[in-house]
Amino acid sequence: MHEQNAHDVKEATRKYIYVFVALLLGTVITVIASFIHFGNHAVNIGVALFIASCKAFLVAGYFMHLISERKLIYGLLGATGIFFVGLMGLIIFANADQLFTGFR
Amino acid sequence: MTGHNGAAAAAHAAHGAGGAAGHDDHHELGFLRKYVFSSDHKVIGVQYGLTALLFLFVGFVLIALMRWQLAYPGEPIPVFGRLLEAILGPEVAFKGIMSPDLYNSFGAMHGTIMVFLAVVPLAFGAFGNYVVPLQIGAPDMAFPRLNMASYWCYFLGGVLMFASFFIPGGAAKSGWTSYSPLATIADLAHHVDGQTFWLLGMVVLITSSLLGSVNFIATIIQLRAPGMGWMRMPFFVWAQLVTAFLLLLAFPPLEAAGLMQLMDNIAGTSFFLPSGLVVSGRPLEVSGGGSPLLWQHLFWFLGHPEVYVLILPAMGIVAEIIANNTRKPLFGYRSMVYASMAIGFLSFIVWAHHMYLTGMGTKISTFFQTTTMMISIPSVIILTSLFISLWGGSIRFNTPMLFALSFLPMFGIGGLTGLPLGFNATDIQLHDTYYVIGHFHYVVAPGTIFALLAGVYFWYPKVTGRRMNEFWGRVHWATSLVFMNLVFLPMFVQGLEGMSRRMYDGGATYAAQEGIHGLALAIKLNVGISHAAWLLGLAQIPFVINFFWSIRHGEKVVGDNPWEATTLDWATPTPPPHGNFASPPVVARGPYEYSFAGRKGDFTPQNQPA
Amino acid sequence: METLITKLLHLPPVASEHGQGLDNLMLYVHLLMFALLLGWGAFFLYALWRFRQSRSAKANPEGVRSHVSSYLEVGVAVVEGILLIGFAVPLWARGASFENFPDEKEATVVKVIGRQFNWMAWYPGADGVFGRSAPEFVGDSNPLGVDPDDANGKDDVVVESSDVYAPVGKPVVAHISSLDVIHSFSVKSMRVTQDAIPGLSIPVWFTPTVEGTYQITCAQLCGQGHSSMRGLFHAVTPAEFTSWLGEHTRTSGEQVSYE
Amino acid sequence: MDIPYTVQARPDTGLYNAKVGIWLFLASEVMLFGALFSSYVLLRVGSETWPQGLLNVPLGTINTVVLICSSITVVLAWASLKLKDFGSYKLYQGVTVLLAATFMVIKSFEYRDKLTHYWVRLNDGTEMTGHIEGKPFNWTKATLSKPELGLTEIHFHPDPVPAATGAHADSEAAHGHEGAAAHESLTIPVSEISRLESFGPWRSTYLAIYFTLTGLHALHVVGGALVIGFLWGPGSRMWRSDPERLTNRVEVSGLFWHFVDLVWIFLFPVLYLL
Ligand code: HEA
Ligand code: HEA
Ligand code: CUA
Ligand SMILES: [Cu+2]
Repeated sequence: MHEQNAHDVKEATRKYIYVFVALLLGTVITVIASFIHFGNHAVNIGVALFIASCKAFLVAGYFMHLISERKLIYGLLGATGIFFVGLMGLIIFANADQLFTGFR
Repeated sequence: MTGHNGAAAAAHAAHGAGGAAGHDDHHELGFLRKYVFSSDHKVIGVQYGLTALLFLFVGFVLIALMRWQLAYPGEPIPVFGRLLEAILGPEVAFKGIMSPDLYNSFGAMHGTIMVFLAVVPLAFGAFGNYVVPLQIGAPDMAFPRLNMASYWCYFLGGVLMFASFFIPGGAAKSGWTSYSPLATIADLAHHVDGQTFWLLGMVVLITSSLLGSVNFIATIIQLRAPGMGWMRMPFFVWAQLVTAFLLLLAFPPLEAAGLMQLMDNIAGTSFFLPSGLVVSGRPLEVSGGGSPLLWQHLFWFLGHPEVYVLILPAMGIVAEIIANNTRKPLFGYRSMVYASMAIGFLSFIVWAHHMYLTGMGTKISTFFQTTTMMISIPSVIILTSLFISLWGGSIRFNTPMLFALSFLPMFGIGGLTGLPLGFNATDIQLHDTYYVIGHFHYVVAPGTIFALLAGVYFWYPKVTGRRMNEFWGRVHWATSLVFMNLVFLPMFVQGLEGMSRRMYDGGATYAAQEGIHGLALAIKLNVGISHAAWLLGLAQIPFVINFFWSIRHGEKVVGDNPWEATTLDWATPTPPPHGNFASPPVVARGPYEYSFAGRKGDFTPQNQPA
Repeated sequence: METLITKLLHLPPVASEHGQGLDNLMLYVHLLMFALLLGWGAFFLYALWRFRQSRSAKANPEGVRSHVSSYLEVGVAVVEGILLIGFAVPLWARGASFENFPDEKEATVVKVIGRQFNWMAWYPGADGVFGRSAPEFVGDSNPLGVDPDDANGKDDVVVESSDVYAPVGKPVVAHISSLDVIHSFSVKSMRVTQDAIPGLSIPVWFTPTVEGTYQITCAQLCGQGHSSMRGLFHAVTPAEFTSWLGEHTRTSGEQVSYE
Repeated sequence: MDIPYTVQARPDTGLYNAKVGIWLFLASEVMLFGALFSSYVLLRVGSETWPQGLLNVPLGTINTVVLICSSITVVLAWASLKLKDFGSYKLYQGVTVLLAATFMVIKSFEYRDKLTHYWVRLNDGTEMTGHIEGKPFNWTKATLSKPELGLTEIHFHPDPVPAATGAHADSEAAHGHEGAAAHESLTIPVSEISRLESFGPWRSTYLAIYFTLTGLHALHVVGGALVIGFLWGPGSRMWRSDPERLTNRVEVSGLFWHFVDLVWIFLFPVLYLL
């Protein structure tokens, strides 16, 4: 972030507090959600990961100022994201192709 | 210093305050801070270079001993055999005969040392460190102390790897690929074994290259001199930038895998051990449930990008030297830059072509072989551009150029033989044979090593102020070229005939027998290859002597720019002082303005004002 | 012609149905490689000679202006594409796709299991069904841990001597696996290689066409005995196969007919 | 020449060097933890059973809150420096370090819990899980036969057998393993025991990935706390000579700290709750 003056910083500080509260709420919700049965365990996993992603978004976006970062850093993280998805996706794909098609 | 020509000396006297400060620091430092724990990118580059050359030599010694066993299986190694017995003990070298375990240790360590301790540190650590800041007009790396930490991590990793030869049980012996479960159960007698050292060493080495790559990328992004736009960067810098990204993003998964294998080896976990293992007739007491293929995926996720880490800096060096010695711009500079980015991107999604025979289904293997074929195209583009760059030139055949030129067909042969490996159907026959060994050695040995040697001859005058002897350089080149080919060309024949790699007896078990087709030619070729390999070693003697002799006795260079080059590395005093430039350079033009019509002389340095 | 290809590339003789297709692809790839090697090699040497400094004192910074190189690059890509789609993918699908496998009832089914450092062949016997196996049954005389109480396993045949027998002219479905580390089952003359991975049992299939004895190579580093982990694949007549299997049946006395 | 852009941003990128550096480093960290997460997914998908509710959710929740609190103190510390309020900086960042220590202490209790929980197999093939009286730490069969302990038998408190299967029932049973009062204590002669193992990483793939992921994360916590502690203590002297540079350093160390927090945000549900 590129605040120059004290006013901006104070403004931002208030935002940080909101985010903080949201994160605490998120934590509570995750824990509660994990004790509720959504019928299928996959739904539980989905809900938990969704909440975690929201929290991650808040931390990365506000605490780490990603909301207002430079293009260069977006590019870097974008590339990293692609490779991460490739790593995870292709490994799972390879194993699925191997294990679940017929007898492989 | 003699290297300073008049203009530079004048500029030196008149330069700004910043430069003076840098220079003064330099004088205050004691020996230790100046040469050992230095944070100057040039000193670190030289440290990397010397250490890496030493490991190159170690890697060669290992293979030279193994080649005896391949040529004359079961016979005692003359002279060195007794030495091995004395140093490593009779269990592994009884009466000078190499044991299978020792052969496997040497094989694994040859691969590991060559790749991670010799070639990458030389190409990336040494040349990258020394040349990149000079070529972009920076006073140093962005994070000098991180740079020092990177070197010392590398050094520590090297020490760990080297020390592992001397621990009970010997060094890692499961190939440089360390496939589980073998890596975990190869040495059940020792809890802390060679593999543990290998893994710890790798974790340290990975840390080193992460520090290095963060530093390189930040430096290239942030410290380019005024006017040094992206498309004005020498191709070498581009190659290093892409390399740094490969290291940055491909290495961490191997670090993760290394930690998991370390847990398997010392904490008894089963990340890579499936349920139901029966070792030596006994069920193995582990929890099981792991996946051996997971290790392979994580290893090759690094392993494949790693091979481009080996080749891209080499291509960068060759491009610099070719532009300089043909006295003309590179053909298709921009397409080369884009091609190197394409290689960088694609190299992350081809890894499983090393795993075709692990039981891959049609869909996924089609995906990976398609990407493998796609990645060959940018390589073809770079190589083609370099070939075509020769056309219309005024070619000077000095030693660096001879090595750089030889790189082209050697890499060509290595790259082309990657194609039958890349088609999964033909890989059925060639996988894990000497065809693979031939393929990649053509790329890394006569390919990359030649490029690196070219770089040594080329930048030697900048580092020392003296040239290496030209005559002995040529002798070194000619003999190396001949013997390299004699070593590696027959390997394709061996591979096609069906000789597997990592064979302790050179395939003698599979010799042809009455009524059974088997290896015939391959076993004969082993002897010839081994002799060529030893001669190849001897052929380095002129180089080693030349290298050390020239530091003091080489012909002094006149001026800072002995090759009449255009890039900024030659715009510094020789050798460059702390802080590099006498005055901050300003870039006014592209990297290779050679022989432009209507210019005085046949080259225009990048910092010459428009 | 066919054997010429094999000879030309110095490959081991082909003895399976699909082997020739593989060799053909091998030849085409090598032709592409040679074409590029010779073409660029000639260009390279000529350029070095033509543009050496003593002959070409001043460089021409323009260099080559034609687009021949781009066409060449596209050409290489096209040829690679053809080899890929036309040859490599179908050849692979033959061996790796479930749909293309022969019916196990019509094939010789065998489990080939590697361990440090030999191969074990496990035939299902007359009933065509393998017995159950589990690590807890593993013992010196029962290395695969076949359940002694399982009726399906009673007639099974386990050969520990690294010999695999199969009749010619009939598809062989081999389920490749391993007890300890990764090995690789490779019969070069059959043009078959498959890693033997513990915890997985991976089928390959091929049809031996020429009688003979062929070497089984272990093509994956598996420890200190790796180089000597050789096996023999015996492609025999159906009659020989039946009688061989009979000799090895556990249930002595009654003759096992495998068909 | 001095190295440019150590404090001021480079105009065309808008960033100072260290910021580029830390983001590059974080990118590599994403790949590091990403590979471990991928392994987790793969191992879990490939396994037949996956233990659930082995961990102590309340402790995990508390630790999540601790880390979130430390993240807010880190940003507030940085904001204080921006506002030239050095005193608040010292306060906030001091709290951060304390929170990091709290996290580690709680973590070590969790680890201890696992390593004092046992699985035992008897010679007749019976398998049980539970606690050994006296809560000994990470014993194995080899420990039992050590002469200096002079053991001939152990007193074993088996875990209550879960009544029903399914995620929830399991987890409650496991959480209750201490409280569930008087279940019987078994006296097992040492000679009867064929294998004894604590719930360390060797026990199952799940515990393996749990220890590896949280262990690596804990190393990051320690590393981050050391850096933050340095910038709080001796490193903060730079406030007098080069305040902007110190502010940058605090920002950069903060970025790392938030990343560590971010990893935990995923670790917590993935390992404790699912
Ligand atoms: C620097 C190293 C390097 C490079 C650049 C490459 C490049 C390539 N590699 Fe190689 N490879 C390795 C190092 C390298 N490889 C190593 C170390 C292994 C073995 C690891 C192990 O198992 O231990 C390996 C193994 C390996 C395999 C696995 C084989 C097996 O185990 O079964 C495969 C399969 O697809 C493969 C393919 C390729 C391909 C398609 C390229 C392509 O990128 C090549 C593209 C280049 C070209 C197509 C050349 C173009 C040339 C011209 C156009 C001009 C020609 C002119 C003249 C000759 C004059 N390689
Ligand atoms: C960058 C990588 C690299 C390099 C350069 C080399 C170089 C060489 N390699 Fe190796 N090799 C590998 C990587 C490399 N190798 C890998 C990864 C494997 C697989 C391992 C495995 O199976 O797990 C392998 C395996 C391998 C095998 C197969 C072993 C087996 O399967 O059993 C063989 C066999 O001949 C071989 C030979 C050689 C030879 C003769 C050289 C020669 O080219 C060496 C030439 C070098 C020199 C002659 C030294 C020059 C020395 C100097 C210049 C020193 C100067 C010093 C000072 C100035 C101080 N290598
Ligand atoms: Cu079995 Cu190699
Ligand atoms: Cu590859």
